[in-house]
Amino acid sequence: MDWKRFGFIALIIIVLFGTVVMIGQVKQPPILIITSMLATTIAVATPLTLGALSGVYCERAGVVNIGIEGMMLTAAFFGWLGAIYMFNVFGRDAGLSIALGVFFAILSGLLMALLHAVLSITFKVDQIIGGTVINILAVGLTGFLNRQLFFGKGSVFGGSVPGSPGVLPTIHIPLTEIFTPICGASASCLQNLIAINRVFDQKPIAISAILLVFFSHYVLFNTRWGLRTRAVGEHPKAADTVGINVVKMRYLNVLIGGMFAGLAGAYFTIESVPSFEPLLTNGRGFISLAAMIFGNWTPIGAWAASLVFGASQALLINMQIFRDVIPPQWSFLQESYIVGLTPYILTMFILTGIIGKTTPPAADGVPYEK
Amino acid sequence: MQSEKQSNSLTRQVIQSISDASLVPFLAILTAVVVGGVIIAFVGGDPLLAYRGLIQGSFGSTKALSETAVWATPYIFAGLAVALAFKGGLFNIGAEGQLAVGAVASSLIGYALPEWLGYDLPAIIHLPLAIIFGILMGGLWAGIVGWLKAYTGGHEVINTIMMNYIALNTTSFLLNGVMKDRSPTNVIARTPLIADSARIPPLFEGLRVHWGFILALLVAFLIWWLLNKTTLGFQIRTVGLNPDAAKYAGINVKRIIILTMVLSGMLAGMAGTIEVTGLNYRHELGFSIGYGYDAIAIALLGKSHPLGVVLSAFLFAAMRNGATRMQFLTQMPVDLISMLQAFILLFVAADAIVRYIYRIKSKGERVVLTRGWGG
Amino acid sequence: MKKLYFVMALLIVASMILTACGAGAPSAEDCTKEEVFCVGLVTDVGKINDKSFNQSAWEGVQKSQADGVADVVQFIETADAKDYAKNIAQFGDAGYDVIVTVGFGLGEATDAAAATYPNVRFIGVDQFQAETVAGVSGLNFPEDNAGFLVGALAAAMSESHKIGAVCGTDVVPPVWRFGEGYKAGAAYADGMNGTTTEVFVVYHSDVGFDKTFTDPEWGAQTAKSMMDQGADAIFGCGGLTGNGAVTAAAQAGAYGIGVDTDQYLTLPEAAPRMLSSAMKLITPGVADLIAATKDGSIADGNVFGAAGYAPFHDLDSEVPAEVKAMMEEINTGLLDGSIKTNVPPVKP
Amino acid sequence: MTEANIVLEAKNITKQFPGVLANDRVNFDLRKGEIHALLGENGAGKSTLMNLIYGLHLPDKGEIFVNGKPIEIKSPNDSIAAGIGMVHQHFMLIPVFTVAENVMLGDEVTKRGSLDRATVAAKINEISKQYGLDVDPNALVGDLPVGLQQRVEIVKTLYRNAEIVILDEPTAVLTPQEAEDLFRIMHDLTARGVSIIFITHKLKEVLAVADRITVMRAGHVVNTVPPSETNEAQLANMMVGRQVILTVEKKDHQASGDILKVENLFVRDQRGLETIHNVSFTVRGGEILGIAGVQGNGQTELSEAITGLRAVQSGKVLIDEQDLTDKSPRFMTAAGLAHIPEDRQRHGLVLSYSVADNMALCDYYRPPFSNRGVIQQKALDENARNLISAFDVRTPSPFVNAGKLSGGNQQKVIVARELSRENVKLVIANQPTRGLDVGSIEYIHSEIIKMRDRGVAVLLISAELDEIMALSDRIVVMYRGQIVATVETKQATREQLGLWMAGAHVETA
Repeated sequence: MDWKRFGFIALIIIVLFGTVVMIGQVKQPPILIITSMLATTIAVATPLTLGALSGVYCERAGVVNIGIEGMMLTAAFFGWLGAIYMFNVFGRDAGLSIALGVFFAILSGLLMALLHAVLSITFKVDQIIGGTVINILAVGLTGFLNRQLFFGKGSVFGGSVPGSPGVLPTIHIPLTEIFTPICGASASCLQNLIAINRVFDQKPIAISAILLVFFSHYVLFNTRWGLRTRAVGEHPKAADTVGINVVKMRYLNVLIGGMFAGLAGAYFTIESVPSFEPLLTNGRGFISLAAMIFGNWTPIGAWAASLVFGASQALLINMQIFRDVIPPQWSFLQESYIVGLTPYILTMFILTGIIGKTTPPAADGVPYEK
Repeated sequence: MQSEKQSNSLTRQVIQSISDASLVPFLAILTAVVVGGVIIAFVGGDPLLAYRGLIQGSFGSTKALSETAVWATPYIFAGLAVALAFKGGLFNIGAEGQLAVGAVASSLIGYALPEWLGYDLPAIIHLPLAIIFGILMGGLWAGIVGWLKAYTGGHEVINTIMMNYIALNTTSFLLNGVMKDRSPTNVIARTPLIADSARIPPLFEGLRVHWGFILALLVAFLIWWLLNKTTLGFQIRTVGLNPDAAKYAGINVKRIIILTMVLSGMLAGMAGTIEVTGLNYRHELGFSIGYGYDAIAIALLGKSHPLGVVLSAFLFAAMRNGATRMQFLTQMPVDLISMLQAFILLFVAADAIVRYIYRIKSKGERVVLTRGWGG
Repeated sequence: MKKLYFVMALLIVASMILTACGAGAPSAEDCTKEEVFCVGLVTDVGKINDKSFNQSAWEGVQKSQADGVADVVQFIETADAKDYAKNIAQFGDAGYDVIVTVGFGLGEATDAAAATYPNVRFIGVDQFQAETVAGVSGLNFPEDNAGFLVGALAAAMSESHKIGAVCGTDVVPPVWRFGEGYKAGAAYADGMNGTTTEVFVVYHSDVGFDKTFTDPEWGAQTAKSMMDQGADAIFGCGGLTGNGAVTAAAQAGAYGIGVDTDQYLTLPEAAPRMLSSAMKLITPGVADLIAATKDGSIADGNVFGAAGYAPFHDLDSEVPAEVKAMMEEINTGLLDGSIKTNVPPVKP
Repeated sequence: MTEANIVLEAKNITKQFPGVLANDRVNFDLRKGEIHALLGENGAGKSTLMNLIYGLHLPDKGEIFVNGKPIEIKSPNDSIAAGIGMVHQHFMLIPVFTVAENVMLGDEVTKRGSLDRATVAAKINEISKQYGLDVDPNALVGDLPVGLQQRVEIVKTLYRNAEIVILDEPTAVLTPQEAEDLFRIMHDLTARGVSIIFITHKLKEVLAVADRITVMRAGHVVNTVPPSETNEAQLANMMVGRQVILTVEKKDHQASGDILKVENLFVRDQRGLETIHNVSFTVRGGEILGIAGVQGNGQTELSEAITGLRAVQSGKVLIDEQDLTDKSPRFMTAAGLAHIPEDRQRHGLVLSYSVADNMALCDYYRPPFSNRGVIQQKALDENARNLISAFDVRTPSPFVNAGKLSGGNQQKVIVARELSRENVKLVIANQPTRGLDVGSIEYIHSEIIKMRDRGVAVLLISAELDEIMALSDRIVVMYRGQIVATVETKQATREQLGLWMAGAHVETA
């Protein structure tokens, strides 16, 4: 484990949380602020984590993926579209439509990844350019279809966006119920318990993102699949000489990466808000990429980095909520344009290598030529 | 006999490589147009009418031609910015941000300088000042990334993306704050109009195309000359093709990386400046959204060659400009243009696909445009 | 390399020849004819189906066609601010009778076009006319009144006495007026009911201008964050960002309050918990002005459209009679001027 | 010669690469328990043949038999299954993996889906005990010295139960003593029934260890002979196709004053590890100083530090008494340094530039090539034409990309550029003949000696002990970043040098 890096990440998160608690405590009890921020952090980090995992799989296998943004956007659109079609056109019930929506999102992420794989592995196109193609294509494709399918001549929905089947439900973990007896009659204890419980009550994609982080970490460093994946990303020729099919391994990992990006896309339109807007991912794919590098190409590291980005977003939101109690000497915290720079400047700082050198897989971005 | 045969096959090789270079972009465009047409038809539109609208809207009248040139002007600068960086082995995704800060700087000089000085400047001083400040700001913005690349190894792709966000946030901050047009009728984030003395005059009365367009063509020529005829260009290309050999050859690689980024940023800043001084006469937030990404496609389609960039900038400008007419005739959404451009880029980048479709053999060597994170 | 450029140049020339051969637009109805009444709409940078002001304005144009006022209706989506003039000119040159331009950004282009096309009536939505320009009618709304109404409603209905508003950037005056009106309304209701309500208003000003109205995910997270801290009514003001907030509120069982139109109808996923909406009636406003153009009663300068609050729909039974009475009282007071929001038109 | 003994047979193998007929109807066989040497120049087709047998490439024509049965080898999987293992010239090891991970890669042992590192480690220990290989399964491969890495490669083949082991140029990276050790291991293996194909271009080794020798030239098999029936001269003749002078002819040297002085030099590599400790030596005008040593003992860092490509931690580099420590490569060139770099494709050339541009790579900024920052194309072309004829570079024209030339001609482009400069006082030649054909080697050797005879100081770095002994007037031996010995060539013996290269410490002779 890279303790220096994780220590730095922990420090940033503590500073971000501490700032808000310090300012907000005149209005809210700290426990409420912290739990609220934690909940926001985890939710904001969810698509970033999944996007970063997508990058980890691709790049550990030696394929640079800057098309995560495009894959997420495409998946968000088609997942939502699929759910709406199932619900409104094919008349499925809401639950099934939502589930199928997730499926369509993952599928479309996979198809975009397939395009990336064909370009970068089969045709050996420069991988960064391949990713750029994906990003531009995703914007055009989703924008065009979103407009044409719902507003174009002959649209089945006749010009208005139909009702969506809703979003994935929150999974309630009954901490409050279990621990209520401990509180006894204390009302404040119960209140805190409810606040803490809220952090754990997350939706399915948010929960699976965390599970997938640990699962991926295990797979990558402790299984045959992981060993081979890392081998083709470090030294594909060496892998080839021991009978590992480099092209196949790279293809499969890019496709897995696409599925992760697809799940991240599903988060936007099927877990968070059931509507699609052009450019809705708003650059979160690029932030994912930064998180992946920040986390030194490991799943747990990428997750920790995503949490930093989540926490800085939570800081931003809370600074506005507590806008009127910000002390004058901290007034710059009111300028959300300036506070909003935190994640970007952090990323650039990390890339300088001052906090431990980030080392990409040796063959990352290099097409394999026999 | 032997040597004659050799030279013969050599000529044939040269001809082959030339026609290769031109054929693939051409066929890529053609293929994209066909694919786009199929999609239009698929969603119930009339592809021929749509394309006719596109062409009418971009070349159909003097006014349309003028508007195409107006669109092409920033595209040429931004495309050259990306192309120059490619030549130096750098991928500048940050033209978007460099353009924005360039526009901010030149609009500030444009409207505020006479105020600060307390008297009006003659155009011969004011206009160049406004342009130069915009260029310098763009160069500085990219230079930061170049410096980080040279001295810390921080990869320019991520850093330019981050700098884009920082640029957009910072310009938002400025345009909503100190630089906002305070006139009571204004409600949006934009600067006051720049002084007349900081404006580039139009080329023809009644048309919007301005001298900035001619400047863009001149700069394209200048960049070509710089890259191919000067020692600086030789250094940039050497660092781009083989940084190890460049170091061995006594080239200060770090300096050239920074310089390439600065030059690239200056060109991108120029794209922003030219829009402020030649067209909008002010900086309005968000006016340039997407130019930086279009510039990547333009540079790739033009194979990073300045003349290629000019031509592909024209093509993209024509498509963007013609979109209005196309919409009017067919109600096809503007996004169709983005999609067409993505297909063109796809087929240019993956020339193997085009070669496969049209059964063209490849003999050329692969040109490495970017390197992985490690490089 | 020369051949490459030759081929590309050839392509451009070929396309120009193709243009020359191509005939004009095959329009079913000729707008240049006196008897054909045509209405064109130019959007601000954005989509016609933005579920916000572009869409509402277009629905107004469509309504005028359905009402038999307009014979031909057409829109052009603006993709880039520098195309404003050109997009307006498309309609102007085609002989349209009314051109609706949506958003403050088109204000200058609209004024300029009015001089070029003196026979065309321009309707500028959200374009406040500081000076009267011949041929231009600016359609404006008192957003602060609408915000005031729902603010008072939220304060009266909140059990936790904490309410929130999630808005697009405060740089856009209508958005700012909604938000500040909301605060003022809550304070007014507190004064009437003797309560103290805490109001969280958050503007999405931390991102670029292009994203502030189109970030539902951010809206949802912000709303959740407010609800985590106790808010039980969320007003979403500002395009899709606000929609995200309202939807998230409704899903969490809090009250959602929509904006612009009656969002009970446009946000089905939030409908069951949609308390009301701060309405700015663009659609009827646009349709009325088009009709006024046809019958010749339209005037240059500012026209003020209606603002109000939407029905309670599904939650009608939850709203106590005294709250309903209070709302009617405030609404009347705002209309007759006896209640003032004290919100200036632009953020100072 | 009974058929039953033959474990591997390749018949009529033909392989065409773009522009090269790499293997032309090649026949080759291997008997059980023998060491069969495959000898040939660089580019003779040895490696191609082995890559075909190992399944890295597919033959155009021909058949391969293992134990008398025809088998189709489409990928390394097939050859591994047939009991073939290969130790590549450039090791196929992943530096960030442990020995165990490297060994098991592709043939992993898992327990409930998880890698079973313990079982693999036990097996590695067993193999390494059996053959005296002595490798630690838990070490990171990147931390191991080259000799041990080679053993890991051998363990990899044995772990897969290889009966046939191909060793591709295994001694290139070893000291003579380490090579002896390898030969012992090879004999151990053959004693246990393993058959070995031993690829090399070193005549002495072949005669010492092989049971049979097959010589290849230009894609053909020239002949197969037992070592008892041949000698070095005959083998060299077969390899090259003409009489080869095995010794380099040179006059006695007339050393003048010190040109290059290196004093107490300390240098770090890119990982921050100190790779050069306190190195001092001098090179006099008119003398060739050879630096002998196994690859990876600091030679690369040393030459980079002297030529200005790498920062010096402490110490001094002086040319003609002028302190040039840490000066830029450009400054060094101006001061009279000519540098033939170790990796010609990475450092020496821009492959997609024309020959003419490459010939001015270091001087483009100076007149006559440049005039106030503008490149003078005519001067560039004229310079190229002159050098092409003077140094006999075989190229269709000066405008052809350097990448299109053969390795020998690429190296001649560099040599022409560097040695033709007027102010040259010092030549640093790092591995100047690696991977070249004999003709080019002879040519480059003669050019280096010409420079020496002109009174220029020459620092020659080579891992080929024969090259060092043939060219140098004086030899220093490097081991782990230090100079362990300095000796006049006339007093040096291979054995003694080998001991020094392996770290045996002695006082300067």
